[in-house]
Amino acid sequence: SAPGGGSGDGAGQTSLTMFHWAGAQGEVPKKIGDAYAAANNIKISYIEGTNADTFPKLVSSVQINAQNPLLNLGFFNGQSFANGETTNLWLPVPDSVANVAKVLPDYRIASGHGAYMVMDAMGLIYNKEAFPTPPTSWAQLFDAKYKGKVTTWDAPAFGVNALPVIAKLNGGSESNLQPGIDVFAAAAKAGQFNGFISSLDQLRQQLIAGEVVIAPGFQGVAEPWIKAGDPIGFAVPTEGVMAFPEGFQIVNGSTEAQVTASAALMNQMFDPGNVSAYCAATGTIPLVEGATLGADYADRPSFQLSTVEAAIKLDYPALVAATEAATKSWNDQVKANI
Amino acid sequence: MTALVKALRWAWITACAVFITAPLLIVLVASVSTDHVLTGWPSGFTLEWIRTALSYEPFQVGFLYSIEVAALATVIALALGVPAAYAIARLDLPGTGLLRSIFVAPLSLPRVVTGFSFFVLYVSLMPTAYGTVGGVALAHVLLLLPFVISVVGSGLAGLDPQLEAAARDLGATPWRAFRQVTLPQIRLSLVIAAVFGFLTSFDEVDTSVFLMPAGTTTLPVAIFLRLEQNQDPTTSAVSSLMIAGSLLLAGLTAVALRRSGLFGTGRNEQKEQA
Amino acid sequence: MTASASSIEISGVTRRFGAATVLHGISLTIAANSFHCLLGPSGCGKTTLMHLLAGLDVPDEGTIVIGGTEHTRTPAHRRPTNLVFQSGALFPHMSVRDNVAFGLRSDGLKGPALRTRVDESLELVAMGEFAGRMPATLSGGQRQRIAIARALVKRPDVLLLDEPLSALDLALQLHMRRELKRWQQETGTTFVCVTHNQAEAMEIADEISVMRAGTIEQTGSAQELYAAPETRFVAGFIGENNIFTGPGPVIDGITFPTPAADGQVLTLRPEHLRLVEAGSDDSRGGVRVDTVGFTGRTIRAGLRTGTGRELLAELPAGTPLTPGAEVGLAFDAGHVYAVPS
Amino acid sequence: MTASASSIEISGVTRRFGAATVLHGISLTIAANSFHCLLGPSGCGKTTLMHLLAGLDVPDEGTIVIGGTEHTRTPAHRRPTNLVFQSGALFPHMSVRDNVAFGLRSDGLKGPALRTRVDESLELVAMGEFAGRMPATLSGGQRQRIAIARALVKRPDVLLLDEPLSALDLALQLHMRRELKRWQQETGTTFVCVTHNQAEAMEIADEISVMRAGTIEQTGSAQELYAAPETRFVAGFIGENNIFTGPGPVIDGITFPTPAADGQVLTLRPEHLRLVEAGSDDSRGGVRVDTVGFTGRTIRAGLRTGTGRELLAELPAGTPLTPGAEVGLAFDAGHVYAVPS
Amino acid sequence: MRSRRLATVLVAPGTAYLILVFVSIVALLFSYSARSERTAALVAPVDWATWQNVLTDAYTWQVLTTTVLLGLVVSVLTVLVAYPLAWCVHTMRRPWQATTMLFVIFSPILVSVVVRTYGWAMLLRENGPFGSLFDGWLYHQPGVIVALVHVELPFAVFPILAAIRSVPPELGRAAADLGAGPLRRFLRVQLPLTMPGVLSGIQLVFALTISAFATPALLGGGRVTVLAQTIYQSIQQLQWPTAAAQAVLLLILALLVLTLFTGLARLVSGGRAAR
Ligand SMILES: Nc1ncnc2c1ncn2[C@@H]1O[C@H](COP(=O)(O)OP(=O)(O)OP(=O)(O)O)[C@@H](O)[C@H]1O
Ligand SMILES: Nc1ncnc2c1ncn2[C@@H]1O[C@H](COP(=O)(O)OP(=O)(O)OP(=O)(O)O)[C@@H](O)[C@H]1O
Ligand SMILES: [Mg+2]
Ligand SMILES: [Mg+2]
Repeated sequence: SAPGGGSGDGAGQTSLTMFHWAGAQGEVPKKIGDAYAAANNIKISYIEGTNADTFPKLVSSVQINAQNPLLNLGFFNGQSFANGETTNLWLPVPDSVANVAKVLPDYRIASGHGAYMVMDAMGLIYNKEAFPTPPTSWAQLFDAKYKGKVTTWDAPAFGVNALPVIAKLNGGSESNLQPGIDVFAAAAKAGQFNGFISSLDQLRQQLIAGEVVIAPGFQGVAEPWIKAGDPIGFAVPTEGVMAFPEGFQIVNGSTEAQVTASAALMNQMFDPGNVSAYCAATGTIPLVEGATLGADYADRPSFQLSTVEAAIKLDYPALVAATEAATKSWNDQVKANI
Repeated sequence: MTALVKALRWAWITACAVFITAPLLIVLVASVSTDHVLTGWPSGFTLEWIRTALSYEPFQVGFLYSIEVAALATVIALALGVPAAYAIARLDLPGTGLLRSIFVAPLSLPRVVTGFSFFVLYVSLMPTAYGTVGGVALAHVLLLLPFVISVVGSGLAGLDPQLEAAARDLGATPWRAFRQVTLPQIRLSLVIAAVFGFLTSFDEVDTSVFLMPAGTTTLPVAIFLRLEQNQDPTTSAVSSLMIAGSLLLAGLTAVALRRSGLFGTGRNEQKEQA
Repeated sequence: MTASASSIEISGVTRRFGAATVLHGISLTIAANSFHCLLGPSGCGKTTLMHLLAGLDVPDEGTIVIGGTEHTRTPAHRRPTNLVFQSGALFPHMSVRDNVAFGLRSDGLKGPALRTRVDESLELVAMGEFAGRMPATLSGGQRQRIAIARALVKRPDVLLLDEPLSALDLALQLHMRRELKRWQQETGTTFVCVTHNQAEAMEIADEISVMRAGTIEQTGSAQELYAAPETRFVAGFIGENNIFTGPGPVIDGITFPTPAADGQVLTLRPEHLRLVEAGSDDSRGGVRVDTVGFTGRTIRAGLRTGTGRELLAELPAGTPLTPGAEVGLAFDAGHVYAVPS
Repeated sequence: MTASASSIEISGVTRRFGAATVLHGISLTIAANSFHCLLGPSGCGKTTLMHLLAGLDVPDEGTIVIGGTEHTRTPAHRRPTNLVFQSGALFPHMSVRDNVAFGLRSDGLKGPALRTRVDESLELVAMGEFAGRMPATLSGGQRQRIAIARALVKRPDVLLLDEPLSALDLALQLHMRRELKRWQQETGTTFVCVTHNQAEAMEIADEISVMRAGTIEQTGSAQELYAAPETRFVAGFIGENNIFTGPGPVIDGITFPTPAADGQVLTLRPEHLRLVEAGSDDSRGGVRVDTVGFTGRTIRAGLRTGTGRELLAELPAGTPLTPGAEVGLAFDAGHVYAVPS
Repeated sequence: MRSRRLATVLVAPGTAYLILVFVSIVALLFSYSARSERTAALVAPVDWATWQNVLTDAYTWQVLTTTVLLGLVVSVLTVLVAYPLAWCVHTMRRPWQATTMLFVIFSPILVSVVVRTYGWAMLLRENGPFGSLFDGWLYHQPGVIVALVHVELPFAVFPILAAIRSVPPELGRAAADLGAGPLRRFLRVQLPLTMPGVLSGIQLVFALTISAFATPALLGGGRVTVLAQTIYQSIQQLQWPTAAAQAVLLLILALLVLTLFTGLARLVSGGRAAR
């Protein structure tokens, strides 16, 4: 069969390929998709995966054959949004997706390519024993008190390793990450880092064991750990969390029928009720008006609209453009000294 | 054997056994401990993770899919690799050393590269192969061939070529001579190559990720995706189940092979003369 | 117990290993139903020739015709031949019985018929009770006998034997010679047998070929080779011989009744030498007794002429001899043969 | 070229493989400086005994003393012995030269001294020009010679040879026998040599032990064994013999001058038989000529008595004989020996 | 000659696959690496800029050096552990002991790599079961090496074991008889004759090590970066040309070292290993 959804309506039936994230993050999209497929005689296949693996696959499939993308509709993060923009990967969201009008104004995409639906908040994850009172500032990552007990992600995962945040707080920006790199480099030289991590379970293990006491991390990731009773906490720094928006994109090269179906499906996804369900399942914060937090999160300050509004928002296109050069500097100045 | 040699021998065996099993024991303990993340002595015993692993649907589906892929890939790799290893080892081909290196070289490509390249090749040249069991298996063959060529090749190197000549002289076709005289003598190498190959294919993530169609995953990919989401001992439990399952399988195989003498008689008889 | 006998015609067969030519255009015809022995010094190419006949190797030049059909390039398993390997080449992973049964199984034989044939063949080499043993636990002679049984049991048209009895004691050798001869006559098989044992060749063979450095020097019956060797090499190789080179009539201090013609040497068999008192009338020259050995029936004396040449004499048992003694050498003129050198 | 010669004392040595006992409490003393041959049928335990002497195997019972020192359990590399393996056991990955040099290098020898010794040893076995070859490219006899050279070059106190000449042609065998004997006498080494060739043993050995099924039947000089065998087995094994079992005086249709005592058998060597006209005065019984073979010097005739017993006669060359002829058997009374059965 | 033809027929299917697949991949990688345009399309204008960048990038060379050194260290260490272990297993008298040990040696490859490294992280931790014995190993080079040796041990033990089993015991005895002590017997007879197995083991381990991604990533703590990681990053960044050039570079080096091993093995074994 063809790699993607293909034009695939030989039998008169439209077939659609949708990409969602793994585990709990796939449950709601899949449920909505199945219901939609059943109701509209559409065949939907699902690609379950991570952004890191699926995005390159998608891009190369389109580069090889622009008429036959690997998938038609997918859930992506801000970085992929920006990345796809540069490779002409996305279609504008059709007008028929009326629900995108409900997305918070701060999180709308100017080009109209895709729409953010939820965001995760990146703040500070910490070991409760080392922090009887939660940390309050991003600067505590570099506090000499925690020498050798800090970690973060290695390059080029700058969307999640706090480099852009630190750069911005030190007078830099997404397109000028050097101030941040300087801070990291100094810290690396001083032996601040226990090492860099490359998987979440590694982070969890190190935090529990106390090898690491503080690290930048997502609320959505920490939530299940906290629920499981780990001695772990999530803190919102006074400078604000970093917003990590996530949403849907329709892929260029899909057939008209596929675009139509994708649009209809996407509209359902952005229905405030469905967004609420998604947030409840994944511990993320809705970016769609009318969506409500689940009972679990309703009274948690870090999930409130205020957090969203105070969040540090990244200029993803700028960050993506700067990544290659920043990676080089990171390797030379930070990694070399760790 | 002198007492010193005996002592050294047992010391080495014990040291190696400890070295090999220590990290695996931790995995085993973690998979039956109540702790989500083991950091010290387990705080309690539970079969919860094992149960979760057994009942998690992507694991079940992935397991069967993985078995299919691994079995197919192993069979193809053996069919392609054994004759090649035989020819390289036995017949006077020029440049055999380089040939062997070339057959092993694909193993040194990072799996992402292999996976990505296969993805590109399939999508652009062989769309029908993409996302099929055969397509994934065919890609895995590239990783399995080195085991077959290398291990079987080294097994063949020690054999006396005159024996096959004797078999042919007695009326055996080259194929029969190979099957009845050469194969039994390199049985150990074949089994090893097959097991290496099977497990490598079974455990392959990066290549598979690029080649799996929508809606399917192999077991290791399913494990990988689950780890992205849940960082709990369920994945350790899968490994524990793998060890237990293989132990069972190995036990059965050993019993079967003992009758045909792989670990048994032949060697011991030779040794008695020593 | 019959097999269609086959003659063998070898024409111009040459075999090279790298730069070395091991067989130089050998031509030889072996009659069907006959027992042919190949005799020659170590390294002269006997095994190489056997492998060519068996189809385990292909000649660089020349043809091999067996039973009227050309077989130069026929692979081993399609030839009507079987070879007893010089090295035995027993399958180490099979029991003695399975080794012997291997060839028959290749032909599709099974069940009691197979078993009978195998047992019969094992009995023939007196190894019946070893059927269940693995080759690694056998002695050298036992292994060799299994190798014979394994080839015999196939009842080929042509049986090739490469030094089949070299590891056996004399009693067993004699027994096996008789058995092989009997088998050959009963089945009408053509036997080609490499041996370094001249007694064996002479006892068993209808015809003998003497090889030397990749060529065949002479082919003929035992008597012919013994009595009328065509070359000096054959004269020296078939039986033992003392060979005298030089114009004569006095060579190495020994006076011969007839001088050697140009390009000829004189030969004298050890059993035709007598020792007499030094300087006596009979004496044709003085020699010193070097070594004295006892063979049972005769005494073998190593002699040394004044010029340092070594001679061998085979004397009746009981001849009194002491090493170091100076004696005279005597012989009848009729026992001196001249052959091309 | 000297080595401290060593005597060997073997006492009560037993060796078992699983349930089978291969050596049954063997005791044997071999004098220092002597050339001792072990003779015995295939599978009687000769190789096993050699391995025990070389330290490649350890007896289950008994002791081995070499040169006055107990060596029963000394590992092979610390014994003053070297073994020429029956199978050769050449190192396949080393050239001929490196094979021969291996033992000397183990002793730390290097440079020109090493080279001289190796070359000398290769010359001794006439393999000098093969020094650079790999064993796989050698013929059977060439391999055997390298095995000899490899052990000889070490100049051990005790040299053990397991059928060292079995793959060589007679001319080379004779040459090698002389060389070995010379070497043994010059260096004063103790040689223990397994052979199935009685002629070889008789020519070369100071003393011979006849083995049978894991025991030693008799030890003595060649003459002793030939003339006065102590057992029927030795009588039949040393040289060829016709053995008559039964109360006598008429056995198998042959009339003997003296009857055999209880527990004895009568022996008659083949060379002591004559064939006469059937029914003539000389004839002591009628036989049929079965086979006629020519050995060069003599004719070997296979005979069959009226009762079907096979006899062997060795007759002067030229005796006219046709297979199938009925003839009379004659012999001198003095040639009949009685030995324990 | 006949055997030549047979050889060709036998090598053909495997080689055909290798040519179809491996050569296509190498050609593809090469084509990717010779373009500056970031497209995965099969054809694109040739441009050597990427090669220039990669070859002049000090960081790439540093990572490449780390990768190859890690490969060498791990493969040598693995063989050093594996050889005696294989011998120990070979000399085990009771079949059940040997079978058990064989299973133990096999067991690491039954455990998924992530889980296995988790086990190692637990073991090597400062407050782990061995206390401070392995201080500074975790998230540093030694930890990566230990974990790699662990998982690649079976790939060395089994070929070596198969080779040891195929050496006629008589040869060792002959060497002993000629006065060679245990060490000499090993170096001059046993080792050369088992060299095909050692070669096979060291080649497999080396190839597996330099392509390893997860173990260095998880246990290297960012301090041990191998080329596989860099390539992975380049792919995630959609920098196909860079990834391809790095992969080709790694492949060339791998081939070089693999062939070097063959030559070394031939040297040790006096010409037999490659047969
Ligand atoms: N593969 C080879 N490469 C080079 N020379 C070889 C090869 N095989 C055999 N020879 C040489 O060819 C010659 C003949 O060998 P062959 O084995 O036929 O001798 P042979 O007559 O059987 O001797 P023997 O009685 O000692 O067994 C020998 O000199 C041997 O060294
Ligand atoms: N490992 C073993 N297991 C069982 N039996 C064995 C083993 N090795 C040897 N034998 C038996 O021991 C007996 C003596 O063997 P050995 O090799 O010493 O005989 P030999 O006298 O050298 O005979 P040959 O002249 O045939 O070489 C033989 O019957 C042989 O089958
Ligand atoms: Mg030969
Ligand atoms: Mg023997």
